[in-house]
This record gives sequence, C-alpha cells and structure tokens, in this order.
Amino acid sequence: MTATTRTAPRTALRHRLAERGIDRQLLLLVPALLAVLILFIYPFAYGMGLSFQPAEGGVLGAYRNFFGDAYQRDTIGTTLQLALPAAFLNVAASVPIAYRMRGRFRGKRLLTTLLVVPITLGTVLTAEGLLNFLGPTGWFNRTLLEAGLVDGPLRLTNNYWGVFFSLVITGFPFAFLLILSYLSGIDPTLERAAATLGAGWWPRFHRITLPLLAPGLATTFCLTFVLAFSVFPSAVLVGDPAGTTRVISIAAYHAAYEAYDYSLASAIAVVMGVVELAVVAAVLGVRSLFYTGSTGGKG
Amino acid sequence: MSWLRIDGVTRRFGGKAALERLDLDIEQGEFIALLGPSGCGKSTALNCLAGLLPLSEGSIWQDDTRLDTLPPERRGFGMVFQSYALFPHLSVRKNIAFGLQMRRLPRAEVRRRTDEAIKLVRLEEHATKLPGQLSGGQQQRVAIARAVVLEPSLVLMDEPLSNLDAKLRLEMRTEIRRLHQSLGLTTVYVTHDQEEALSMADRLVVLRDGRVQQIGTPEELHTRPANRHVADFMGYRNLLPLKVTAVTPDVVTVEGSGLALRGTGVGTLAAGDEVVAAVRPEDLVVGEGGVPVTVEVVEYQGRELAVEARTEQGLRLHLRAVERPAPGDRITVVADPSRVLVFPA
Amino acid sequence: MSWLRIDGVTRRFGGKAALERLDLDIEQGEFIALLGPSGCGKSTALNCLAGLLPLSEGSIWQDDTRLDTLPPERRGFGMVFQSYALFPHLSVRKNIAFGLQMRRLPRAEVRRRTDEAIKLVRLEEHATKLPGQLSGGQQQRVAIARAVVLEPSLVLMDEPLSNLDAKLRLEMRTEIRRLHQSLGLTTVYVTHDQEEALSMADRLVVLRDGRVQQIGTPEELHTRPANRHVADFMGYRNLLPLKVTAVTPDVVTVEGSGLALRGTGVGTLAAGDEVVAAVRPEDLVVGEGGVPVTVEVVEYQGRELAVEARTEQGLRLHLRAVERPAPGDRITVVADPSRVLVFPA
Amino acid sequence: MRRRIVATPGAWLVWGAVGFFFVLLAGVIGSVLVSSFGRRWFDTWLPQSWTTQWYGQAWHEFTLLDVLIVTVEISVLVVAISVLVGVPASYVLARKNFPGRRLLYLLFLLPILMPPITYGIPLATVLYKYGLAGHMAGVVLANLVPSIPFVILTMTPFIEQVDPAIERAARMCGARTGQVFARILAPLLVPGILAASILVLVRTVGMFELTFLTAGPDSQTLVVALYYTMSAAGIRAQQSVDAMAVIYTSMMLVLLVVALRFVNPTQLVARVKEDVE
Amino acid sequence: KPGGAGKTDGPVPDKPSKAVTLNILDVAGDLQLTQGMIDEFVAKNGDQIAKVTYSKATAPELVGKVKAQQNAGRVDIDLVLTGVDGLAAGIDQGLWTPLLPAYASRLPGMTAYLPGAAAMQKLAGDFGVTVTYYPSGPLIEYLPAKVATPPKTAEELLAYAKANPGAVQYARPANSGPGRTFLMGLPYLLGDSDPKDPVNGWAKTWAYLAELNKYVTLYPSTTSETMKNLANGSAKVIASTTGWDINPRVLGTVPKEAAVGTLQGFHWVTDAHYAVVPKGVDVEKQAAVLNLLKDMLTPAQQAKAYDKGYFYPGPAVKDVPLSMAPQESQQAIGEYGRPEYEQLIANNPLEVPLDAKALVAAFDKWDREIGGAKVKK
Ligand SMILES: Nc1ncnc2c1ncn2[C@@H]1O[C@H](COP(=O)(O)OP(=O)(O)OP(=O)(O)O)[C@@H](O)[C@H]1O
Ligand SMILES: Nc1ncnc2c1ncn2[C@@H]1O[C@H](COP(=O)(O)OP(=O)(O)OP(=O)(O)O)[C@@H](O)[C@H]1O
Ligand SMILES: [Mg+2]
Ligand SMILES: [Mg+2]
Repeated sequence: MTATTRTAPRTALRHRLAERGIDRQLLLLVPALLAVLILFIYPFAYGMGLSFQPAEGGVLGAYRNFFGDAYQRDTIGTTLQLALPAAFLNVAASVPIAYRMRGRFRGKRLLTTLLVVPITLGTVLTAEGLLNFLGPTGWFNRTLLEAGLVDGPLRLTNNYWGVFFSLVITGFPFAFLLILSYLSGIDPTLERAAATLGAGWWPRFHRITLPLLAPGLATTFCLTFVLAFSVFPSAVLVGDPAGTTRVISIAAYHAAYEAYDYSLASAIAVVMGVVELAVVAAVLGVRSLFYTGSTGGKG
Repeated sequence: MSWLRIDGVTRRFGGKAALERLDLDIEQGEFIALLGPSGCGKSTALNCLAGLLPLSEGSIWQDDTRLDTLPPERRGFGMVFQSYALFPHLSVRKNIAFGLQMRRLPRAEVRRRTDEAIKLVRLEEHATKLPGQLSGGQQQRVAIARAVVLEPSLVLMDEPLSNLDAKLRLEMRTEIRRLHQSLGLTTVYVTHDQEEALSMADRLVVLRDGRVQQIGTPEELHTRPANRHVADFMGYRNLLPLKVTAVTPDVVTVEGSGLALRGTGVGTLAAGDEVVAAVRPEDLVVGEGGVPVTVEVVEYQGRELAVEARTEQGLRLHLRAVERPAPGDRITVVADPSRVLVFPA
Repeated sequence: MSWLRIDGVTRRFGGKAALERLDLDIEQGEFIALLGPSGCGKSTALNCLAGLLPLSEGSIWQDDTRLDTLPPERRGFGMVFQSYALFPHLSVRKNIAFGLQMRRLPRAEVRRRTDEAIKLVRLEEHATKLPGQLSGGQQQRVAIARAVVLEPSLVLMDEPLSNLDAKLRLEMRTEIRRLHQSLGLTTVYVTHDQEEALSMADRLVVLRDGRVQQIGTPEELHTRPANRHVADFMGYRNLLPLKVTAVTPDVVTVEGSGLALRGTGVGTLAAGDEVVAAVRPEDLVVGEGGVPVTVEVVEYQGRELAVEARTEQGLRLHLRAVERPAPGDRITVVADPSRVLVFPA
Repeated sequence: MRRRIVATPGAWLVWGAVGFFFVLLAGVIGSVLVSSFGRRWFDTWLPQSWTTQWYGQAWHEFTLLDVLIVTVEISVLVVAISVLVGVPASYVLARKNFPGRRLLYLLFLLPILMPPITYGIPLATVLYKYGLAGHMAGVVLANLVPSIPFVILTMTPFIEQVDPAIERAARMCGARTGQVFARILAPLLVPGILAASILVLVRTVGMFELTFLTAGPDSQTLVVALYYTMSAAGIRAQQSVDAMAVIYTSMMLVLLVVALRFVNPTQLVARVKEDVE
Repeated sequence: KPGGAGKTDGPVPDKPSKAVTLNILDVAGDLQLTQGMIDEFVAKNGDQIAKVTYSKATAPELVGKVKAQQNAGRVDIDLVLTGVDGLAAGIDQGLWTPLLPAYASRLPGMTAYLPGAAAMQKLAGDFGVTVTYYPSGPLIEYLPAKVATPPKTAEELLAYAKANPGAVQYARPANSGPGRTFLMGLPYLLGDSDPKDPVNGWAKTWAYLAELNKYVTLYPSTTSETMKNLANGSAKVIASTTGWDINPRVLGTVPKEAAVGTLQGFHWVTDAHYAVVPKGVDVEKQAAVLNLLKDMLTPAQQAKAYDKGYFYPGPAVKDVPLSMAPQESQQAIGEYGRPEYEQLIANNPLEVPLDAKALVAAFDKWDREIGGAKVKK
C-alpha cells in the first residue's frame, strides 16, 4: 500500500496531462512542426525583417517605395482584377457542373478524369497552347473568320484575356475537384427529403444544397484564389507583363532578381501575403453572412 | 376499388430485380408495414412509391390518376427517412415549415400549421434549435412532424426507428401509432423488426428477395405464416428439418433426429416428404411424455427462462421453462399440434 | 478474497466524472453485465479495466498483483468491441492468430490453437476470407474467437451485439453464453439492453451517471430494483408520480391523478410523501373494480396486446390485454400489490 | 433513368459549358501537339509536313535525361520525407485532442493557403544564406514547405476514418506500440499514403515557383527547364519547346492517371460512403 | 565537396594537377555556339578536364545565385557564359575573379579580336573574356510578299505603323534581344543627345516610341513570338538581328523567303558573350578554364561560332572565314545566310550596348511608359 501512495502523485500528474491529451505521442508532431517553423515561419519572419531593413529610406522605406510608386502599387489592383474574377468564374462554373455530376452514372470517372486533365498541363504548355490556339492566326480565330463571325482576328493573347484563360484552364479542374468532393459529402437523402416535401429542383438547390455547400464554396474560392493570386509564369508568357498583366509576383521577382533589392522584394512578398489573407478573411466573413442569410431568408 | 393501387411494380438494378411484380391495394387510413430481412427490397419499394426511383415496370394509381410518371414533388406524399434527413442548416421550426413554404401558403397559415405540428410532436421548447443539437428521439419527431405537417395523402416511413435505442424505440412506436390514429394518415411503414411491424400495422407485407411472400393482418401472419421463410421471420425459432410419417386431415406426424412431433400441415403433404416443422420457443414446453432433450444453455428472461436444448441426435431446440433447469439436465418437451406448423422443405 | 478486485475506480474527463468510485469484486468464471443507459460510463469502466484508459483514482487488483499500472498488452485480458474492430487487411485466420503471434508462440502451436478457435465459432469455411466479406454475425464470431483464443483470464465485451439485427442478436446471445459456459471464461459484458443483460449474466451492475445503482443477480434486479431508475431500466414502464395516503408494514397505498393503487414500499415511506409507483405493463391487467381508464393505442404483440390508456386526469398507463379493446373503449385495470413498487420520488 | 433522357435547358447549358471547356482544352493541347510534330507551320490550318525531329532535338538540347533523373530524384525525396514527417503528425492530429490542436492545424494549413511566391522569395534568401539553395537539398527543402502540410491535410481525415478500436483491439491482443504501427496501422494506411504520395508527387513535379527560386544548375526539374527554354536567352525552334511541353505533360498525365486509380477524386475533402442511387 | 577542396586564390598553375570537373553555367544561350568547342577541348585534354556539366539559367538570376554561393563559401559554378547584362551586374557586385591582365599572356587569342569584339571586350574590364561576338542589329524583318515597299527610315517605319495598325511588332525589350537592340539603336537613328543615357539623353527616342506605341497592339514576351507572328502573317514588320534573321529560318519557324531591311543611318549595336570565372573557384579549376579559353579563341575553334547563323557571324577573332566552319554551318549559312551582311557590317558604325545599369533603367522606363502605358488606355 505504501508503494501505491508513493507512486500515486506521479501517476496523477501524468494522468492529469493525459486527460488534457498531452502525452508522449505528441512528440510525433515535432518533425512536422520543426519543418514548418524552420522552413516557413522563420523565412517568412526573416523576409519580414528584411523588408524593414531597406538600403535607404528608414524602416518603412521599402513599403514607402512600393506604395509611393503607382507603377508598383497598381500591381495589387492588377492582380486582384485577374485573380478575383478567375477564381469566381472557376467556382461558379464548377458548381452547376459538379451538381450535375453528383450521382452515379456511366462514364463519370472518365468525365472526371477529363475535366481534371488540365492539372497536368503545366504553365508552359498552357501558355504555348493558348498562344497557338487563340493567337491571331490560331485555329480559334481561323474558325471565327471562316464562319464569318468576326471581321478581324480577336485578340485573346498577350493581354488580360490570355492570362485569364490560363487561370481558368489551370484553376477550373482544381475548383471542380474540390466542389465535387464537397457536394458528394452532402447527404443525398436531404435533397430527396426536400423533393418529397414538394420542392422542385431550384428550391432544392438553393434552399438545401447551396447553403450546405457554402462552407465548401468559401474554402474552394480561397484556394482557387490563392492559386490565381500567385500567377507568375503565365502572366509573363501569355500576358502583357509590362502592362495589363503586370501582377504583383512580377514586381516581387523584378525586385529580387533584376534589381537585387531584397528588401523591396520582401516587402512586396509581405504585401502579397497581407492582401491575400485579407481576401481570404473577407470571403470567410461573407460566407458567414451568406449562411445565416440563406437560413434566415424567407423563413 | 381501392384508394391507392400498386400494380405489378418492378424495379431492376442492372438486370437484377430488387423488387419484382409488387401488387398491393391500400385503403385510405390504413397502416401498412413492409417487412423483410435486409436487402429484400423494402426501401426500393418505398422509393418507387415516393417517386425517388423510377419504375422498371408496372404502375401506381391513386383513384384514377396515374402517379408513377410524376416527379416526387408532385405526388403529395410525405416521407420519413431512416437517417431522418433533417436539413442541418435549418432550425426545427424551419425544417417543419419547409414543405408548407414550398406550397406557397400564406405566411400566417405556415406559422399556424407549423406551430400545430410542433405541438403535436411535443417539441415546443426546441423549436429554434438546429437538428444537430437534438437527441435521436427528438430528431425523429422532427422528421415525423415535417412529413405530416403537409397532411399528405400517404406517409412513407423507411425504418424510422432503427437508429434509436431500445427504450426510445418503444416510446416512438407508440407515438407513431398515436399520430396515425389521431390524424387518420394512410401510412406505409418499412421495417425489418417483426415485433415492430406486428404491433403497429393493420396489414403486413412480407418481402423476400424482392418478392411478396405473404400479405395479411398481424394475426394472420403471426399464427398462419404462408411458408417457412415467413415463419422464420415471425419468431418460429425452431425450424426443424424432419420427415412426414403420417398424414391425417387434421394432423401431420413428423419425425427425425430423435424427435417425433404432431403438427398442422401447410400446403399438401404426403408421408415420406421432407418437411420443416416450425415451432415457437414459447410453444415448446417442458412436459411429461414428450421428446427427451439435454439442457445446454439457460437464459433468464424476466418471468420466464429461455432454454436451449439438444436432442440425442444433436438437433438444437429453443424452448421456454418456468422453473430453472441446470445445463446438463435431461428434460422432456411437448408441443400443442395446432402450434406446430409443417411446411414443405 | 475475490479473484479480481476493482477498488474505488474513478475516471474523470476534464473534471466531469464519467465513472465514480466503482467497487466490484469478480469471481473466477463469473459473467458480469454492466448495464445502463447511453453515456452512463459503461465503456469507460470497461476501458479502465482493459487499460485503454488511465484511471483518475482507484486501483485494480488481480489476486495480489496490481493491474492498473500495467499497459493493456500486459494485463492478459481479451476484448470484444462493439464495432468488432477486426483487422480489415487480415484474413479471418490471421485476425485470430494475431494475438498468438504477438506472444511469439511457436508456429505449430499458433496453428493448432487458431484452428481450434475457428472451429469453436464454426467458421471453418470462412477462414481465408477477409472480414469485409463476412456477414455481421460472422464478423462478430471472429471478434469473439480473436479474444478467446488467447485464453485470457478475463474477457471484456463492449455491447458486442448492438450492431446486429434482432434475429441474429438472439442467436449470438446464446452463442456467447454457450462459449462462456463451455470455456469457463470470466466475462465482463457491457450492454444497454436489459433483456440481454438479464438473460446472459450471473450478476448485473446497473450504472447511472457514472455511479453504481445496484449490483445483483438477474432475479434480484428484475423483482426488487433498488430505486426508480433501476426500475425504469428493468421494464417498469409505468412510473407514476403519486402520493402516499397510507402505510402498513406490508402495503403502501398511493393515490393521485385519478389512480389509487396498493403496492410494496421500497425504503421508508410515510403518508403524504411524494412517490413514484413503478409497475410493469404485464402486471397491469384488465379486471373488475380497478381504475377506470380510456384506451388510446392498441398494439398487437403476438399472443398479447399492448395497450396504452389514459386516466381521466390524463396520466398515461401501459398495460397488457388478451382480448382486443378498441381505441376509445373505457376499461378498468387492476394490479397485484406485490408487483407494484413504490419508490421515494 | 428514363426521365433523365429529356434534358432540361439547365442541363443543356451546363453540358454546353463543359463542351466549351473541352473545346478550349482540345484546342490548347491539340495545337501544341500538332506544332510539336510539324516541320513548318505558318499561316495554315495544319503544318506543311510532319517530323519527330523536335523531340530528339529537345531531348539533346535540354539534356532531358539528366533533367528527368533530377526531377525523379527530387520528387521521390520530397515524397518520402514529407510522408515520413507528415504521417506521424497527422496521426496525432487525427487521434488526439490537446490544447492548441486547432491552432496547430491552422499553422499546418498556412503554407498551403499562401501563394508559394510570397514565402518562396524569403525562403530562397534564407536557403541561399545557409548555402542550401542552388542544390538538390535546397529544392527538396523548399518543396517540403507545401508538401508536408499537404500530406497532413490529406492523411488526417484518412486516419480519422480508421476505427481507433482497431488499434485498441491490437493492444488487447498483446501488441506493443511498435507492433501496432507496423502490423496494423501501416498496412491500413497504405492506400492513403499512396494517395497522398502521388498527389505530392504531382504537385512537386509541377511546382514551378519554389523550385525555380531555389534550383541550381544540377537541380533543375522539368518544369523549370521548360520555363528556361521559353524565357532564357537564345534562339530555339518553337516546335522543340512544344515538344518538351508535350513530354512534360505526358509525364504528368501518366502520374495523374495513376493517381486517380488510387484516389477517388470525390473523396478528397470528405469521406463519403458510395451512395446507393 | 566541390569547390571547398583546394585553394581559391594565389597563383594559378599552368595545368591542373589532375583532371577536374567543370560546372559551366550559361545564362546567354552561348552554349549553342561554344559547346562544340568545349566538348572538343575536353575530348582532347582528358588529363585536364574529366567532365563538364552544363546548366542554363536566366541572366537575372545569375547574380543572386553566385553571390549566395560565395556568401556560403561554396562556389560550384566554375565558368559562366554570359551576355553584357550578367557580366556587368556581376562586376557591379564584385563577383568575378579578375583574369586580366594577370593571365593575358595565357590567352593569346585576345590580341586578334575583331574591332567590334575588342570594343565589347572593353566593357568587360579585367573580368571577362569575349568568346563570341556579333553586330546584332537593329534590323527589320518582313515577308516580301506581304510588304511590297518596306520602310527605309525610322519615319517611314512610323508612317507604316500608322497606316497598318498592329503590323509593326517588337518584343518587350526586357525579354528580347531584338527588342533591346531596337531600343538601343533608336537614339542613333533619331540623333538623340546622349545615346548612352536612356533617362536624360533619349528625348527623341521616347517620343518616337510613344508615338509608335499608338499603332502597336502587342508587345509579345518573347522574340520567338514575334517570329511566329511574322510567319503566320499577324505581324508584318518586326524588329530583328542578324542571328534572329538566319537561325529561325534555318529552324523553320520563319519562312525562308523572309527578308531583312535596315533603317537609314543606323548604327550596329553590337553584342557579345563573355566567359567569366566567379570568385572562389579553385585555382586548379581556374587553370583548366584558362587553357580551355585559350583553345576557344583559336580560329579553328572560333569557326564553330558560325553555328547555324544563330549569332551571325559569331567569331570574335579575325580571319575566321566561313569556310573554316563545320560543314553543317557552311551549308545552313550558304542556304539561309545573306551575302549583303558583309557590306552592311563593314559600312555602318559599330556601337557598344548600354551598360547594365543604364539598360535596367531603360527597361524600367520602357515598361512604365511604353509597355505599361497600355494600362491607362
Ligand atoms: N442503387 C442501387 N444499385 C444497385 N443495386 C441496388 C441499388 N439499390 C438497391 N440495390 C439492391 O437492391 C436490393 C434491395 O435493396 P433495398 O435497399 O431495397 O433493401 P432493403 O430491404 O431496404 O434493405 P435494408 O433493410 O438493408 O435497408 C439489394 O440487393 C440491393 O443491393
Ligand atoms: N474521451 C472522452 N472525453 C470526454 N468525455 C468522455 C470521453 N469518453 C467518454 N466521455 C464521457 O463520459 C461519459 C461516459 O461515457 P461512456 O462512453 O463510458 O458511456 P457509455 O455508457 O459507454 O455510453 P454508450 O452506451 O453510449 O456507449 C459520457 O458522458 C461521455 O460523454
Ligand atoms: Mg432499406
Ligand atoms: Mg459505450
């Protein structure tokens, strides 16, 4: 019995920790945590530190430099103008398509695979393909011209649209996959229940499926947006990197690798992160509005 | 002519029939139970009725309207799903009001009828909660209220109690029965629990492998199952493979594996036929001059004891005893011939 | 001294006690059932015994060895899980052999004992299948074989039958009981089904909110529940809030809501006390000179009918009838005073 | 099924959009493919004549064999390390509830939520500072940043759906922690690990930004080489760039098709039982 | 560990003591011209160089890469082949080992530079060695079938652009050789005050570009793109150089019949590729590099620089006629080359390009005011 009482407190402490879920198993987290801290948090903090140590202009010099120069500052707007509509279109187009493809039908796997193929294209092939296909004498314009639909070739490359299309081609499959996955996660009996309650397809969709999909939509939008926001190679290759598609990552790249101004480059990276998180936060905010709005709606 | 007529309804999945030529007439206000083991096609039948599954063959008529070509939302039936299928993002009140809103009823009426329905299932205190915050029984009641608030001409229920625990199941059973009686709803109820079906339904439909085995009142099924499968399902736990030794108009004598029983034949039988004798445990009692068996397992069941015993040839029997025998005891058992059903094997 | 001693075992989750001061002595070869509603701490108790949960307080002793400081793999107990928890990637044979291999027994012995266990649960034909290819009952048998093949000193079972359908549950119940009897295994069995517990166990432990309510044999619990919660759980479906009007040594008279009953008091009672009278439906029968009630719901249950009725004051009663009354009929019911238990409220 | 055959206008619209997307896709891929086999292709529908010389040329000029070997080496390393590091972490995240768990999960998600270029530049700077960038080590390290979280993201739900009772059952059978991992968990997680690995592989092979920022002469992967062929100095035939892009895409396509064998694309975020109609 | 083994400063031996491995980084596309020379040297001198690894990068990354390696004390790029941009940026950052004048004697070929190449060598100061050279441009290229009367002067070009909006095209100068040659050549054509000062001395050039911008619909990101557009007819007149004239026609990206023209009064803005050795390279390797460079500057090797017209003519040293070039080169240039180049090169002034800083400033100004002006439109 004495032995028991002596060991009791130690067991108890271990137990009290274990009760909170703290025990030796947590050590398994350490490598991953270290990796993220060393390879992500530290560089990010380092970059942030660098951004406050410009060669000239004081602590905020790099930021002043960036925001003081309309040519640099405008890259935020340019990027958002590309990324937001592209992400929006990708998500918006995925919803009805995925909605159609919920159930089981023959050829679903094939169709899914086909829709997902663009993930494999890579920026270069997409860029080359867009330049070839949508270019002034590409098949697309050729067809339009032969069909007499247009007088001269449409300009769809080396401008906003080129980049936009490349964002759609690379972003859509991703958005589609996620949304299909979220949609499949919604219990199909809910819709059937709604049907037996007299709801046609539209009320079923917008009163039941859509509100339930809202969180997934928000997540998908954020991830697609992140992809689009960091657009870099295609903005150079199919865009107009000096003008309409001078996106913020071009500015960052230019600062780091052409002007060798690491401080400015870091500052731009920080600005990128901030803008991006702001958009993500806004989307999540809107989602909570949307959710309550829809549930509170007409009822 | 009956109020709802199901006429040769067949549903195949990839060539295999999940439901074959179901014919059923339902009267207004009836409570019908579809009963059968897992995979026998109960849900398929219900979904065909609801319009959630298109038919492969056959038709469904309500009075003189053909229903089976209408989409579910236009049939005007209510349905209670096994998994409840409550809308997780809508409060209890909104879940129940949903169907009324779909009908574009005036706001005041929606409110009134929803309130009534909430009261009916005694969920007044929970009206503003989300389904996730309710217990299983409460969720079940929301599902029922949601289906009946529309005053549907027919309510379909797919194993609505199977996710509840034993005590709650008993309570909800009475609840559903009460609702049925007070609202006079025509109901088709799917279950694999014979006790549930017997206690709730006016008429039972027993399915097996997509085919109807028997249709009848609880008494009919309980006392006169049409074949050995129905008997098996109706609690005839002793299904003994035996041989007919003698047939008289009233009594069939069967023997085998150290047993000799007298029973009532179902269908035409002749001496020498291989048969299955079906007896409920409660009809096999310890008594003088019966079959000698050895007690193997004894289970206490409140007032009674359930006993498992074996004949010398190793045939296992389930019976009831009032006094506790010990495992290993040798006893003799008897059965009333009218309670022993003999089916062709 | 008893063979296994559970001494003041307590387990808290974040301050809230899921199991409080459980004291229990288990004899070798005993079949103990832990019974209680969902969330009462049954699984917690079992997991504490198994070593899968560390104790907050208390100790567990086997003979003179302290067990509660050992990890599960060194206690030498076997366990059967509610969800079977079969290794889905291993064949039936390998599932069963797993524990023997962990003990590093010689190959030939592993083989022999595995074969034996497979035979015991009659799965010879399925030995090479994967668990996913088996039916629920077969999976259950594999789980049992896997636990008993190690010849554990104690077998723990956590609601092993709750995932099976009614018929199979009945069969497996007998099966487990048989195994218990033939192998002489000490067993602790968790269930929330009173019928199961009554029929299988030598002794029952009824838990509520983590505390022991009563420990006793099935007969003791069935006929003399210690309090209204145990009574509720033991099938006393009528729990009637009444008032004591008179107390004699043998009989307590209680009244209220249009009812007057005579019953047996549990604990000390005085006239004027608020009490709960507990009666089973089968002990409330239609009879002359009893309480007048109105029939509301009638359910067919094989030989008998379950009736729900209401007194004039609206108190609801569950009773049994042999002849079918119609809803709306007025009948009178009586109860044997020895079958009416009166608990302090 | 009979009712479905008559499609609604909505369905036409949706399938129309899908059709349009496929036309765009076919045009994009087709034009590159045709170009990569065309000897000369000016203002016409199709090239004047056909050849496979561009593939040979691309293969030699860009030392594709070396690049492919490097790509494979880097991807395999990234996959192996991120699985080794990520799976234990996701095990803990899936199984245990401890203070700060959600915060930690968020921390692990952050690298996926951030555009690679935002942390890529400071990361490259830091890696260069410690002399790691410019070599395979740097590329691998940089690619680990999104890969480890990605493994965690995909494996956590996967582990969650392995019944913890199975582990407990193994313990009750007398298995020690190591044995539980080796004999029970590992085999059960194989499909999930395979899925995560292939997805990480696809991502790594296709990861341009991070590799681009940290790669040195001996550590260029195929995407980066591809980007250089398009933007680096020098004159090269458009067709050989196209040929290289086709080689890259074929490689990715093979990976994707393999991936889809193991991963049901609809089960990425939510694990649902395949529904009965 | 590469690089970390031996001494990195001090006298360079005549020959490495044992065969070394060289890592060569090409940021200018120079290997197309010189890989043959290097391979041949390695084949013959196995005792000095055991193996060469080639890699390519873009010029902008060069500095960051080398600098980072030097900071880390682990340089594993032994020889860089670069254009003016990388060379100058490296000089600016102090990255290169000064090879001259210390080892001038080991590189006799340097005394035989062509005048243009010699001028280019001046840009390299003590650090780089010119290995290939060409006068570049600016030229204009067109399909005679589509442009009957090509513009002959800068004004005509502008007028032509005005008459045919979208027909004149040059790639974004920051991404394109012909683009930047056109940019740097304009001050000479227009008579600007200081052709070497893009910010203050290019008033006419910027005005001209702004005017031209009104009729340019598209600035592709790569020269290849302009070539493709010329070939498929969506562009009619594009900026070009001698190399970009010949090589794409050899490769088949541009029709053989495409013609080039010059604008009256143009000066050649020459271009060259340099070999530089980063600081921190082992002296043994430096020895091998010096011997390699010596060999590369011999006429026999220089003749390989004719290639298929990629850097036409290509050789940096005198007296390397086409006839010395490999058979393939002779054939390609015989078929696709233009005899008139000899006259053009001889009769027009040669100018060295802008230094790196000025060039970056010019790009930046172009991006903001010309290319980026489209944003505001
Ligand atoms: N969508 C489907 N595709 C293919 N087969 C199906 C489908 N739905 C049901 N089935 C098959 O049809 C048969 C009947 O299924 P059904 O769901 O009606 O059974 P059930 O009686 O409701 O069983 P349970 O009690 O398990 O719910 C089964 O064999 C089942 O496998
Ligand atoms: N890991 C845990 N963390 C926090 N609370 C827990 C945990 N496990 C159990 N509990 C709580 O302890 C109490 C007892 O749980 P336990 O699982 O023992 O109940 P049970 O009797 O087995 O119920 P059931 O019949 O539903 O299985 C419950 O209130 C439960 O919420
Ligand atoms: Mg079903
Ligand atoms: Mg439990």
